[in-house]
Amino acid sequence: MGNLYLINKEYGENGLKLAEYDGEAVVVLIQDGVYIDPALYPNKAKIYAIKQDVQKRGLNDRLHKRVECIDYSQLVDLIVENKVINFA
Amino acid sequence: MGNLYLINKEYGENGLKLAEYDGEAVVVLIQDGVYIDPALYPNKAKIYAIKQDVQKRGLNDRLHKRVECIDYSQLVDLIVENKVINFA
Amino acid sequence: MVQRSVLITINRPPYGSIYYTEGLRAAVGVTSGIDENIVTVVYLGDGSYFTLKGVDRKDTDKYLSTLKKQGTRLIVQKESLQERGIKESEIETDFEILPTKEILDLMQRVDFTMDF
Amino acid sequence: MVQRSVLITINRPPYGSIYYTEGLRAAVGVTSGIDENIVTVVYLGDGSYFTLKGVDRKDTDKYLSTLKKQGTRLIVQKESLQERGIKESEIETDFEILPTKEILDLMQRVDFTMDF
Amino acid sequence: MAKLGFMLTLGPFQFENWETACNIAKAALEKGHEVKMFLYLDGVYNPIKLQTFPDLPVMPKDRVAELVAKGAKITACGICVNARGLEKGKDFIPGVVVGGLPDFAEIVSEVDKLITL
Amino acid sequence: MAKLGFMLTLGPFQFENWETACNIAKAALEKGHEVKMFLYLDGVYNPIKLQTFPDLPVMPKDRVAELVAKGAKITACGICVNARGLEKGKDFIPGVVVGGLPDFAEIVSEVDKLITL
Repeated sequence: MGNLYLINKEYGENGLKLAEYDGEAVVVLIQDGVYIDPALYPNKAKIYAIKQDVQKRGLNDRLHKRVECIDYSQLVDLIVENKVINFA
Repeated sequence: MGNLYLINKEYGENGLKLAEYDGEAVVVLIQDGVYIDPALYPNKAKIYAIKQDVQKRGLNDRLHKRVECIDYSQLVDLIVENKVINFA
Repeated sequence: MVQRSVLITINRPPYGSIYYTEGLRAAVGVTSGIDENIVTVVYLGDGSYFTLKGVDRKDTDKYLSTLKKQGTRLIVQKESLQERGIKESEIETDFEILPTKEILDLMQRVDFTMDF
Repeated sequence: MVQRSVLITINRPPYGSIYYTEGLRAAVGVTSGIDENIVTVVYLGDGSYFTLKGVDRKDTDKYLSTLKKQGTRLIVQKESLQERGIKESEIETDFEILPTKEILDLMQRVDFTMDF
Repeated sequence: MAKLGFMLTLGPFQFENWETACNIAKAALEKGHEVKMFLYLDGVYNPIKLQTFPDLPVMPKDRVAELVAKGAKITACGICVNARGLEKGKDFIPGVVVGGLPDFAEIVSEVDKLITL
Repeated sequence: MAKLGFMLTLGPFQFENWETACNIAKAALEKGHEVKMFLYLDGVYNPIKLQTFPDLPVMPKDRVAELVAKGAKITACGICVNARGLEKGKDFIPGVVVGGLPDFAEIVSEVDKLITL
């Protein structure tokens, strides 16, 4: 079981700074979290974003290569498989 | 009549960037705006902060020398004397 | 009662808060009085993300088309785009791109400002 | 039902939003069940401003004293203080100062996290 | 004496804007200025008359009532009121009127200063 | 199957958290997981049953009702309800119960995962 960081923009950076030290970090960008500067992504973490949140903001083509889009059903699977670290 | 920038933290920076070009800018920091990094203060502007907002946050001793504390009665006078540029 | 000019800034991005659309509803509302106040809408900071071509505008289209019919200027701050690495070609053509200095000039000329 | 350990982070500064105090009320509440869950409170980012000596704690004192009686650890992130130019001598003695790495260690050991 | 217009878009408790708006408006009224306030979006939650909290002697609705007593004209956006299920404001404190954005447009054309919070 | 606990601290419309919470909870219920949700602070505004807005066929309270229909247990913080003048939740949609933080403490000791929004 790794740690799943649920990241929105307002203070998501606080979570990403913890995730930087976390060898098992999985990050999910939600809401305005999808606007976060990729320079802040933790180096080793797997980064996901909620597809619906990316699409309605028109960011499909602007998304960083490291980010994989998932739907809510996939997010639920990640929640069940990991410990949720809340920053949203 | 100058411009009175009412600045809170969330996106007050947007207002301060305009004030940097504004020779007649007067800035009033309100609410969490009193936490704003002094490096962002416009160079030529007069900077005020709401005394009550500074005091309850325990920032009296940490306030930058350029900032003068005022109460709501003084803020009303500034509002009446200037055009209000809202960023709060 | 007199006709007033109002500059409305939109500072928050879509869709984390409702301001991206309710700011436009307010803009339409301000122009609806008997005196037909004049409005200019300016996107600053993270608000500039609203001007990207791909943004879903289902709930804002009606406000935008009313504003355009009235000749309302919709402006996005050049520096905000630059800071976010957004190219001018990525911006919907409805929006004028203006530098901070010219936005300040507009602000000097209006009666009031509002922020969303 | 079992006893659970919860790490609560407070990320927003006093007093722009109510989270600085309602986060503590929730912390007290979480420990109030029949199973007496265990809570740790960690101040991160702008939340760290709450730990300054001069902050008016009229509306949080009762929660803080309940938490202290229960042996709840109140922690502020060292790096958050440094980034804000806050010296350790400016921090109220109720709060432990810990680096990010040790906060992550605590996070690894708890069952749940909550953010305010 | 000046006429001050306010638009308040946040509700009671959660964020500090309601307090700042009440503090500025109160100071303005006490100096003899006129105050017209428009409650928009979550701002319409502020004047609900049944607010009660054991530890707080003064509730947000009491601060709004104080402004009304000092002569402020306060209007709430009807679309916002109904969207939030507040039944045309039937549970608002006396003196707060439910209207619409045209009322705000009128405030804009009447006042000398406009403050949005 | 897992038990998911939620705490929602923001109201309908103004901020996006209510939507994210409903979307995650709905997906979880459809996968057969259990959902227990605690409405705290402005979160208690979400289930007000009289919400109406001409252009929106589905209101926030309808999304909450959908979760109730799929088996979610939803509790609102009573102190928050009364502070906001919602009269012990008398205008809530059916299925939303008014309780207190001890109920949340119980959720914490029952669930497998905790999501705060």
